[in-house]
Amino acid sequence: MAEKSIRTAIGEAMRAEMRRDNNVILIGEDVAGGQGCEGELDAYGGVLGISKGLIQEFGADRIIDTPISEMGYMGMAVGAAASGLRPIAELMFSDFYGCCWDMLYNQAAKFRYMFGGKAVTPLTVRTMIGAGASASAQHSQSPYHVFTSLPGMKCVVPSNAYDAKGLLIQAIQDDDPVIFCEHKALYDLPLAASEVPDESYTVPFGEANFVREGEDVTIVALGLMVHLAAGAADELAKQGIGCDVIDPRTTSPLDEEAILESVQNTGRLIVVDESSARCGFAHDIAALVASQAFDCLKAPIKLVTPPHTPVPFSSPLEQAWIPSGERVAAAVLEVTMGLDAKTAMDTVMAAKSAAA
Amino acid sequence: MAEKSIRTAIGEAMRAEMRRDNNVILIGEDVAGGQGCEGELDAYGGVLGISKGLIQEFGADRIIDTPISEMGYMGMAVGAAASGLRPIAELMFSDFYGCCWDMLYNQAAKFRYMFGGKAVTPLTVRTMIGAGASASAQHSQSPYHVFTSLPGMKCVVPSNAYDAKGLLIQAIQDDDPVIFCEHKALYDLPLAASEVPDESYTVPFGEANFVREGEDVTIVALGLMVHLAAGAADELAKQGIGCDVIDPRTTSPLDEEAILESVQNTGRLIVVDESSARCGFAHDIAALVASQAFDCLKAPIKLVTPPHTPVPFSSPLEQAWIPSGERVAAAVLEVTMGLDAKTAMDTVMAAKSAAA
Amino acid sequence: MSLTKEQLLDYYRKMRNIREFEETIHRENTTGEIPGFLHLYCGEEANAVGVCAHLSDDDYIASNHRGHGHCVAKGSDPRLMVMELYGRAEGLCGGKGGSMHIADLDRGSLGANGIVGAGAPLATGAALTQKVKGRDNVSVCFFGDGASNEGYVFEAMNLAVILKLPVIFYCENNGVGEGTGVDYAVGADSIADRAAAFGMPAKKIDGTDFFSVYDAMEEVVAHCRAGNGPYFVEAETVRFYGHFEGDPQKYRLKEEIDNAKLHRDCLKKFRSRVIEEGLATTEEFDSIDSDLVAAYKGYVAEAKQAAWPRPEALTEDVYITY
Amino acid sequence: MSLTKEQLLDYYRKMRNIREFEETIHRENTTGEIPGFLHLYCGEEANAVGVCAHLSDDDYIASNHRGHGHCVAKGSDPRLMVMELYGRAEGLCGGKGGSMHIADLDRGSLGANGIVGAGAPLATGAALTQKVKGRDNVSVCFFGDGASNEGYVFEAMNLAVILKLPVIFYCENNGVGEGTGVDYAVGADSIADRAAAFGMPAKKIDGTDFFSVYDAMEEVVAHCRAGNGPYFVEAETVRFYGHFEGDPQKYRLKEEIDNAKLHRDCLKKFRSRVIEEGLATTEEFDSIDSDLVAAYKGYVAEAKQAAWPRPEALTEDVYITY
Ligand SMILES: Cc1ncc(C[n+]2csc(CCOP(=O)(O)OP(=O)(O)O)c2C)c(N)n1
Ligand SMILES: Cc1ncc(C[n+]2csc(CCOP(=O)(O)OP(=O)(O)O)c2C)c(N)n1
Ligand SMILES: [Mg+2]
Ligand SMILES: [Mg+2]
Repeated sequence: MAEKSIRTAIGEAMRAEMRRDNNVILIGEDVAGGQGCEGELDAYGGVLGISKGLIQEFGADRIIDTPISEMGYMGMAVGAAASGLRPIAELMFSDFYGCCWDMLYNQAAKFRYMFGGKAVTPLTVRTMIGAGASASAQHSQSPYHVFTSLPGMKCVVPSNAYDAKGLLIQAIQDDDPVIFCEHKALYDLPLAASEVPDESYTVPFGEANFVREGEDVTIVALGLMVHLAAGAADELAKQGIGCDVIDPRTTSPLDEEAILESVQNTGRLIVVDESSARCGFAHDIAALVASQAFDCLKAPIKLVTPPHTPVPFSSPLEQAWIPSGERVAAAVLEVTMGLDAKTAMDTVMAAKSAAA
Repeated sequence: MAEKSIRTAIGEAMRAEMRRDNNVILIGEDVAGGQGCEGELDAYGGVLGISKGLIQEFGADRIIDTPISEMGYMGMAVGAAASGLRPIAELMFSDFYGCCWDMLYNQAAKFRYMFGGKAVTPLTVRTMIGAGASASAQHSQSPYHVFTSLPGMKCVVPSNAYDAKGLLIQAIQDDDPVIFCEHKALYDLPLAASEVPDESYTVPFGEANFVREGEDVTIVALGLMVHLAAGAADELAKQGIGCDVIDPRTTSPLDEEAILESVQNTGRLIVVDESSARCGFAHDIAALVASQAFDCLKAPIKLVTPPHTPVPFSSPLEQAWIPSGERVAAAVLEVTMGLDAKTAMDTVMAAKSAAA
Repeated sequence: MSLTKEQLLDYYRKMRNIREFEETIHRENTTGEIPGFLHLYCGEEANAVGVCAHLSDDDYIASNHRGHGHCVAKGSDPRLMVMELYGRAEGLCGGKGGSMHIADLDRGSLGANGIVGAGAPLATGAALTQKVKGRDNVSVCFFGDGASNEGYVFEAMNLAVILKLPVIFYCENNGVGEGTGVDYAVGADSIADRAAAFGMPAKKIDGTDFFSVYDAMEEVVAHCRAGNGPYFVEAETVRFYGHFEGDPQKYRLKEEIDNAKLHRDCLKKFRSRVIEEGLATTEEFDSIDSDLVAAYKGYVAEAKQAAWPRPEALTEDVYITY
Repeated sequence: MSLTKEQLLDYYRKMRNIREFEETIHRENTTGEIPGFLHLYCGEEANAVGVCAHLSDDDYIASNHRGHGHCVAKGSDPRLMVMELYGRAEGLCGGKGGSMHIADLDRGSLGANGIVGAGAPLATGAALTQKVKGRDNVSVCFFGDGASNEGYVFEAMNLAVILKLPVIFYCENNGVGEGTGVDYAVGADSIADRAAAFGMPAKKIDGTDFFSVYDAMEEVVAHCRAGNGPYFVEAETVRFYGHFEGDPQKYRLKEEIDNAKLHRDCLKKFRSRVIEEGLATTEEFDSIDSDLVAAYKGYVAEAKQAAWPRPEALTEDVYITY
């Protein structure tokens, strides 16, 4: 079994499913590339090369490059899903969801309910999320809190290659519509690479992964944030503070039990979340715990989120925008040692410079 | 000063602002009605007749009926706002936001930040929210949690006529983009009617209204929910339980202080919210309190929201979908008397049938 | 006329079925027992029936807010549709959809739709399914003159052309979208002209005449089944009632409506032509009419008594697994 | 030729300014010091300059992801634009926007835009402002062949026609959108043909020839200023570099690019025609070139040393009041 990147894992998942089932197709802008051009077909294979090679194997009937018409092609994917195919629709950047949202919001996600349980809409939307690439305000967002709030839609935010492959295969085989959010900083992040079997396998939805285990604090984190949280937990472990780092993997369905049980042990909760400073995924988890596990709580719940601003371009600002390992560690010190915010952050920074 | 409905109050606000400032225009589908027809112009005045009469006074240059092209006309309104007008754009049902969202999400709300503080985009979007009219899954939603989560956008959810007029005038005069959410069940609800001055006035953003005052529980509620909460509070007052009922009026900016101060007094929080069962406005408030006022909390935070389902059509199902006064009262009994959920609801229902 | 008597009476029965459906709802709605928004199809029946006459259960349609007629024409059971309008458990969608969301996947109906123009991409998707599966089935999107201004309708048209999909964009131009006239809302001289500019053949037909619709669609459906790509049809038609039930229709002149009912009623036109040509008798038509009147009386009576959905239905069928 | 020598050299300087901007970025980007996505306008300069030659600061433009050229042509300070690309505090947008969001409201620029096609509704809105305020200013939306398939571009065109707004839809057809050719993505024979179907006059011009652009736009802008409604222009042009910096461009043949640079370079074409007609000399052109080379060396050196935004800038300018 080889160490593979998330990029590779996602490509493998698509290929495996397309081989298994002729109804699986891929739709999106430049998912092959080169259509209507004089040069090579499959010139892109998706803007990040993830679907490279698929058109060679499966042909242009199943690997469908579209004009730049998000609402049109997303709706086409939804209609295809409701009539017997199992499409993967790629929305290049999740930031573009405002150009096609109705087809997911009012159509795909609601068919089954509105139609009295008779529709089956096995659509998978693959889309890129995340800040950190200097891609600025319209190419760096992570609106999975919006996707999570939509009944009828499932939402996946993988953090490592093994999960990414298994969750994507599950998404494609799943009979409900799913949005699969790929953090652009994870594709080639060594930390996110993992041993990935060449064969097919699924990772079930709604089952959290315990990335680290500890007694003192529960940290819930998704996607890229998992690695920040795990890094902070490792540092804190050296200081004798134990963190349960929980990666829910899917935000909807959500493994509420794993989170509640962990908080029952630790009595403390921190949520690290890139989605939003208001009405975000972090707030959802905080509310879950404050309503269902209140009696176990020994300290305020801490949210480590971006500020309530668009994603800035300039690198120092963008780095300050993204939740950091330091902010996670400081939050842990606040809730375990009762430090105030400033003292906690000073302590973390001091430890960091001592280590360096 | 006369008792007026929200419907009247909103009409008055638009008229007053259009008289005051020639740059104020109204854009939307059938905001007049009758364009291109053989019958009367101004045949609708908005599908609910709210803008009736405006085209007579301000002409077709300022009261602009559009084709059914939400992204196009919303973008037109945004471009007009950024270049010197002060448009009111009507999105008939907020459920249609998925047909025009990019123009608010990536454009209007981000201009000022992306452009380094140099843009001014004084856009007001008026839109209908809310279940209860048997309007089914695509005409009954309240996605203000999504609007609230968008940095750069302000979001208003008025609950009564006085506020509606003052807040809408503030929205139009405000230099930032604002989404103004009108609950369709409130337009003619007698409880939402109030004394409304004929003159112009503003209600400032970010200042909550204390609808009821009490010592035992803080109830945060918006829009239609305010009236359910107030009704429940009145019933509970008879039983000696005092509720602070707080109507934030604007979700962004949010009067955090009012909520935190109240919880400091009561030690208990209930949020009544129609927006969403996941990542909603209720979760935002719960997270605020669980992180900022944890030490005062004496009981679990309770969220009274709809279930995680689309809005059903059939009346009994729809009535069960909408948060009810009984659910609010039961939640209060849970957190004040420590009753379990079932006993609390049984107690409320028993009291209700005793009263009837 | 190439149609047999049986066919003729059958198509008449379908159109009359829709008419009776809508007239019944129009009447019953005044009692306040039918909840929600209602958009009636009266006057436009020739379109739904003339189109669906050429479709099987394996062909798909995507309808719009004014969907009762399309659903009946595509073969959905009107009894269950009436149940649905009353929000009852036995309704076609279990009472959870209502007028604007009546769908019937088994009959190839992707449903009515509350989002104007949304059916265009959806029907294009169903056509993609046919192409990928190598079948000769087609799909039809019904949409209005108002919907013809939605950007995603154009996107769907362009997609259908470049992917050569068997989808028919059937525009029911009744001259008005809510209270806005087509002459105001459409910048081009004609909606059908737009199709040509997306590289798609188009026809403009009389949507108040069943035979005009039937004949045109025979050719159009054959074109699509043969793998020649999409087709656009603009049908000029009329709406007898308001945009929604309760609409005072001030934007229209009373004479306009009266005139339409008198001279452009697709049912009257059908009857008189068929009778004139001696292919069926007034009595035969009348007996169809009275059968339907009786049937709908029954549907309504039954629906009013029928059970509501179980409370648990509220949270069922959001997901298949969760 | 009706242009004066001064005008000619001025327009050349503007085009050359854009070229030098892009070549500088292309070169400097290889050092890894310029963050983010970069879409260069090299080869298309005649369009931005030929269009903006007819505009004042009170006319608006809305640009797209390939916006540097439009911004320079509309009068934004390239020094501050370079600063912006390096993310510095002094940048035109305080370093908070970057390449895809350079805007300059004081110069009538509604900004580059990362959302393909978004400029069309925005520019239509700026035209509405002109109409409501009773001015004779116009607005121009620059967009690509790829963007011409976005539904909201059609919606904007229709709106502009029915409201008779002074907006010019200027389509820079460089034959490709990312890696997808226009012949595949556009179902119609020609993009310009679509305009006609929305009731808008259209012209198809050579976007590699400054004079073709300049002359066409003289007429088009006059048409719009005179209150005759919108206009559509399709300019055939070429993109010298990849879609974004780093794009290996496998979808194109090397000969295609070489050929474009050799025979369709708007700068070369401009120089040789002007020199041929004896209206300016090689030396005059060369001296403009070397001035600009020196200027950009300075901009880059300065930008690399310039201060980063203050940390507080992170949360500033989200709202005007909050
Ligand atoms: C996206 C969207 N915008 C607006 C509406 C409100 N609306 C419902 S029907 C309608 C008019 C549709 O006109 P047309 O397409 O001509 O169909 P007709 O009603 O004439 O059959 C409008 C504006 C909607 N339901 N969805
Ligand atoms: C709504 C949206 N969809 C897709 C993209 C990704 N994207 C950026 S530029 C581009 C191609 C645009 O092509 P064209 O309009 O021809 O402009 P060109 O790059 O050729 O100048 C695409 C697909 C985007 N930024 N926004
Ligand atoms: Mg119509
Ligand atoms: Mg292009």
